[in-house]
Amino acid sequence: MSFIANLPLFCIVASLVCSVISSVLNGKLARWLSMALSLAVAVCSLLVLGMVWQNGEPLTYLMGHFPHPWGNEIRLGILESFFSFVFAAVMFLCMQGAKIALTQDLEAGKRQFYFVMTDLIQAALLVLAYTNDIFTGYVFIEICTLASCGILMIRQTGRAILASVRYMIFSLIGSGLFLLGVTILYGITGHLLLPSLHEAAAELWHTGDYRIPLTSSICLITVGLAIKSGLFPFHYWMPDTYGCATPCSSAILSGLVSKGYIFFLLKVIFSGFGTEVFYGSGVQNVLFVFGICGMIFGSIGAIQENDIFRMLANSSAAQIGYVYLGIGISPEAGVIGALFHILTHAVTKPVLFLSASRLSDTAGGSKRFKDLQGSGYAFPLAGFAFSLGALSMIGIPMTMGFMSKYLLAVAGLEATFKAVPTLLALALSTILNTFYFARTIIRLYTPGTPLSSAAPWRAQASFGLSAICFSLLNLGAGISASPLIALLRHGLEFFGKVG
Amino acid sequence: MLQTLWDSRVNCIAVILFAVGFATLLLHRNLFKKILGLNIMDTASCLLLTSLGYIEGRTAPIIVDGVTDVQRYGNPLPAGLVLTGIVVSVSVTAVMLALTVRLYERYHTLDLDEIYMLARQEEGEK
Amino acid sequence: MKKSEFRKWLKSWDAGEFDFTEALSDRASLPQPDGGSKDHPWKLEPINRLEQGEIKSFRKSYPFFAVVLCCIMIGFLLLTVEHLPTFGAPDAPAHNEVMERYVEKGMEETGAVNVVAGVILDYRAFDTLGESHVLYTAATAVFILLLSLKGGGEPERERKIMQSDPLLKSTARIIVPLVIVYGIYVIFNGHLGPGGGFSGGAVIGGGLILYAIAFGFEPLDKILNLKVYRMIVLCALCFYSLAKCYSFFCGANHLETIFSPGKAGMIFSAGLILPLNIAVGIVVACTMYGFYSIFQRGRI
Amino acid sequence: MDAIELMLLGLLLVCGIATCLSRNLLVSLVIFMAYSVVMSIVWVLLQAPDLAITEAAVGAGVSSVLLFLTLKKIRDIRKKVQDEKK
Repeated sequence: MSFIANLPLFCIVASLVCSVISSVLNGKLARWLSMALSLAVAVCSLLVLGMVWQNGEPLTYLMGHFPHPWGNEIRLGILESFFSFVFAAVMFLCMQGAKIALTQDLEAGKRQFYFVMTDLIQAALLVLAYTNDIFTGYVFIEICTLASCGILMIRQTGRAILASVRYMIFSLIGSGLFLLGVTILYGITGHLLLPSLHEAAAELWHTGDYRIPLTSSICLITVGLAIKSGLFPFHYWMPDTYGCATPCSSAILSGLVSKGYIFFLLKVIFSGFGTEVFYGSGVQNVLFVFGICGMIFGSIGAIQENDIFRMLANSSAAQIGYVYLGIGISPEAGVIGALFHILTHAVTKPVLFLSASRLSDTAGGSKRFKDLQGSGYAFPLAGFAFSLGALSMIGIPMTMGFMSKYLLAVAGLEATFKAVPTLLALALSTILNTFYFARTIIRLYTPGTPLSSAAPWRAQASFGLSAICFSLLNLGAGISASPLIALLRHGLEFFGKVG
Repeated sequence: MLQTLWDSRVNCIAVILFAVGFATLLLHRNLFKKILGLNIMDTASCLLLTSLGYIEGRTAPIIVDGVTDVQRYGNPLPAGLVLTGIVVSVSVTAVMLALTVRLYERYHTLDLDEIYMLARQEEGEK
Repeated sequence: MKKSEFRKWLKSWDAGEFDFTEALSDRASLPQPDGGSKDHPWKLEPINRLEQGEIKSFRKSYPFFAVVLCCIMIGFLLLTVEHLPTFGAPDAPAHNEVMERYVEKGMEETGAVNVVAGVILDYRAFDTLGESHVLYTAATAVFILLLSLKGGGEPERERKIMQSDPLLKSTARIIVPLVIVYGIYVIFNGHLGPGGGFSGGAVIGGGLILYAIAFGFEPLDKILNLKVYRMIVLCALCFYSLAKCYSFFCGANHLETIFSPGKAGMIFSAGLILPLNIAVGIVVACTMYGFYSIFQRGRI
Repeated sequence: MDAIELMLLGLLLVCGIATCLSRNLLVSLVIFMAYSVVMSIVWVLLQAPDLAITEAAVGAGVSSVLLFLTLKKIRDIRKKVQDEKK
């Protein structure tokens, strides 16, 4: 085994150790440490991706001395390493872009705690991507929940604390259901590691034993993770939460944390239950319906808002709907669409949040649309980044948003009964998206009188770097999407294979 | 059916408690009660997990006199998982309680609907 | 205490259930805690009457919703339970080759007599690594919320705690050492019998809390203040992560570790399990006491 | 053994439901502590002594102390506010 195979373990342990060390550093050092960590994790993940691609097959790495079904292990596959690369890179860019906002929003003596939390989120996302064990997944989901709550409430206004209470309640309901699902699954299969679960579940499905517990555990696990990632009927915490958190937290939460849960769900579906069992149980139809509802109701909610952050939050709920729509359509084309949309959203939503915060700074900190009038001129780069992100969310060609909608539509056409609802929902939600994003862009570029002049040079530089990176990624992947799609397709073939 | 349920009565109690805790967590408007509901929900799923590892007539998985006969001991894995579950539950409880104290300091009530209304009112005044 | 007085006392603990309208109109005269919105006293706007009505009607239907939801959940879960393997059956699917290996080879492979300790600290050590960081995350979150940076606290209240009941003091004088010794025993005995780092740590934490209740924080402040707490947690958790990283690294690359299982049944056996238990125990004890202290007075 | 088990399970159910239904917060907290203790005894019966120790120390001990402290803190805040109002 080459040395590179050890890197994921080192990344995970380094994130945990960094989080512990950060608590005794001061705010500035902790931020440097955290950013260096994200960068290092991104580089390591790329190396792992290269190695796995060359090997041509996924690799299991023992966490201890015992192989499955006895001991913990992690699995290095294409999708795993690619997504952990994306998560780490987006995390780095978020922290880079929100440098100034973070200094303003965080209380001086507690600044380092923010970076403790981001390091823990980094560790949890890595583990959710790599792990091969459903219970390890549960533990790190909890770390992720608590740490997300930590970065939400760090602002400590009444509203932020209320929002984090609501977030916690929904998350805890989700993890309670998830734990119950895992319990039932353990009761009928006796395994917790995904490869062994895969065999056991397939066997149970063929013999027909324990059909009801198996179905209900699939339901519970799926519903638990769907609640945590904010699928339609449970998205009510989103507007509040993203609306009053510091922009960096909103960006991390919407771009990464909810995506981490969805990625873990996909992992459980593909390497745990197996697509045959999951798509035979009928749960995907529920996801499909709720995905469509989420797309439409999220967009309608976004239209009603007059606060730019709450609008983006509602739009996030709609985007989560797209992802679940893809999962609901079919295990091949649909899931590729869903994965591509995860990438789109991870690249687009953070930059929307960050540039919205810069824009609202030029308007004297107000988040209302009417105060933001003309702020696109006051900070041209933020205006440009916001507009590009918005266009990508609408699905204009040459952006990633277009490609993900295209993939979802193609996947929908392949499925017999779901073709019409998919296309209708995509069309309707595109119209709604266009309505509220175009309204915002027009507002930004209507001449008005912004309260304060341009931001200081340093603020522009740190934000500009990350905004440009995000925009380039968005355009690059939108224009030449085929290598990315090939990577996802190849990775998905790996995903179900037992290494 | 009733006979089956009676035979696995520990499991039944566990799921009933889970449902009670779940309903309290989701619907009770008092934050403190919600936290109690959360704890009940967590311990209930722990109870279910433990009872799945129990085997009639066998002792706890602590090796006595070096006898490593499988027929003698219960299943050690659920106990290990439940230990983790308990830790998670106490951590979450502590965070929720800290949030509760802060909310009460700010709004002087524990009723979530009321707090929500107050927060909206406050925002409207700004 | 008379019955009515007891009722009144009990009522004073209750902060949840009072009349909604009354509470809101009460609040009109309350001073605001952060002083930020002093110019805007709380008042009932006419617009909010409607919402208030909504909430009231929801309140009436609340018990109904709760009962219906609860019944649906119970029905669904009971159906599942009916099809689960019967309670206590030895041939249930959960009791498979995994369990056999744990029981038969566990002592030999991990050196722990208590198979549960072997499972959580050796076979499935990655879970437990996460578990200890869950507690750390929670502690950090509580710090963010309740740690007051001004220091100070409330000296008056602390003095009041000092003059606690003599009965409590003399009881604590006897019980606290016993509790702490028992906690240490549970930690050190984790691989030999029931117990382990977490439970032992919680017992010690409980003992420290009892001590603080009886004798006040001052004697403990000299030993365990924020700085010491941070260093302890830093050292213990880093030791934990790095030791486990080393062990995982050796396991995955099929190298020999320097930690051998040793002779099962001895105190100093079972390789890494004992040191890890001690590290977890220290972290848990300090964190539990830290929670108490920070809830009580906003600092450690 | 069977009788004890039944009694404990019944008690567990009653305590669990009463915690959620009782109107007074202090009362429900005390019932919750009883629930935790009963749960730890049930775990002894289920041959899981590790869990019993942990639940007794954490559920009935530290967790309940924290819950109790929260109630106390809330009462203090309320008293302070009432005093200021006078």
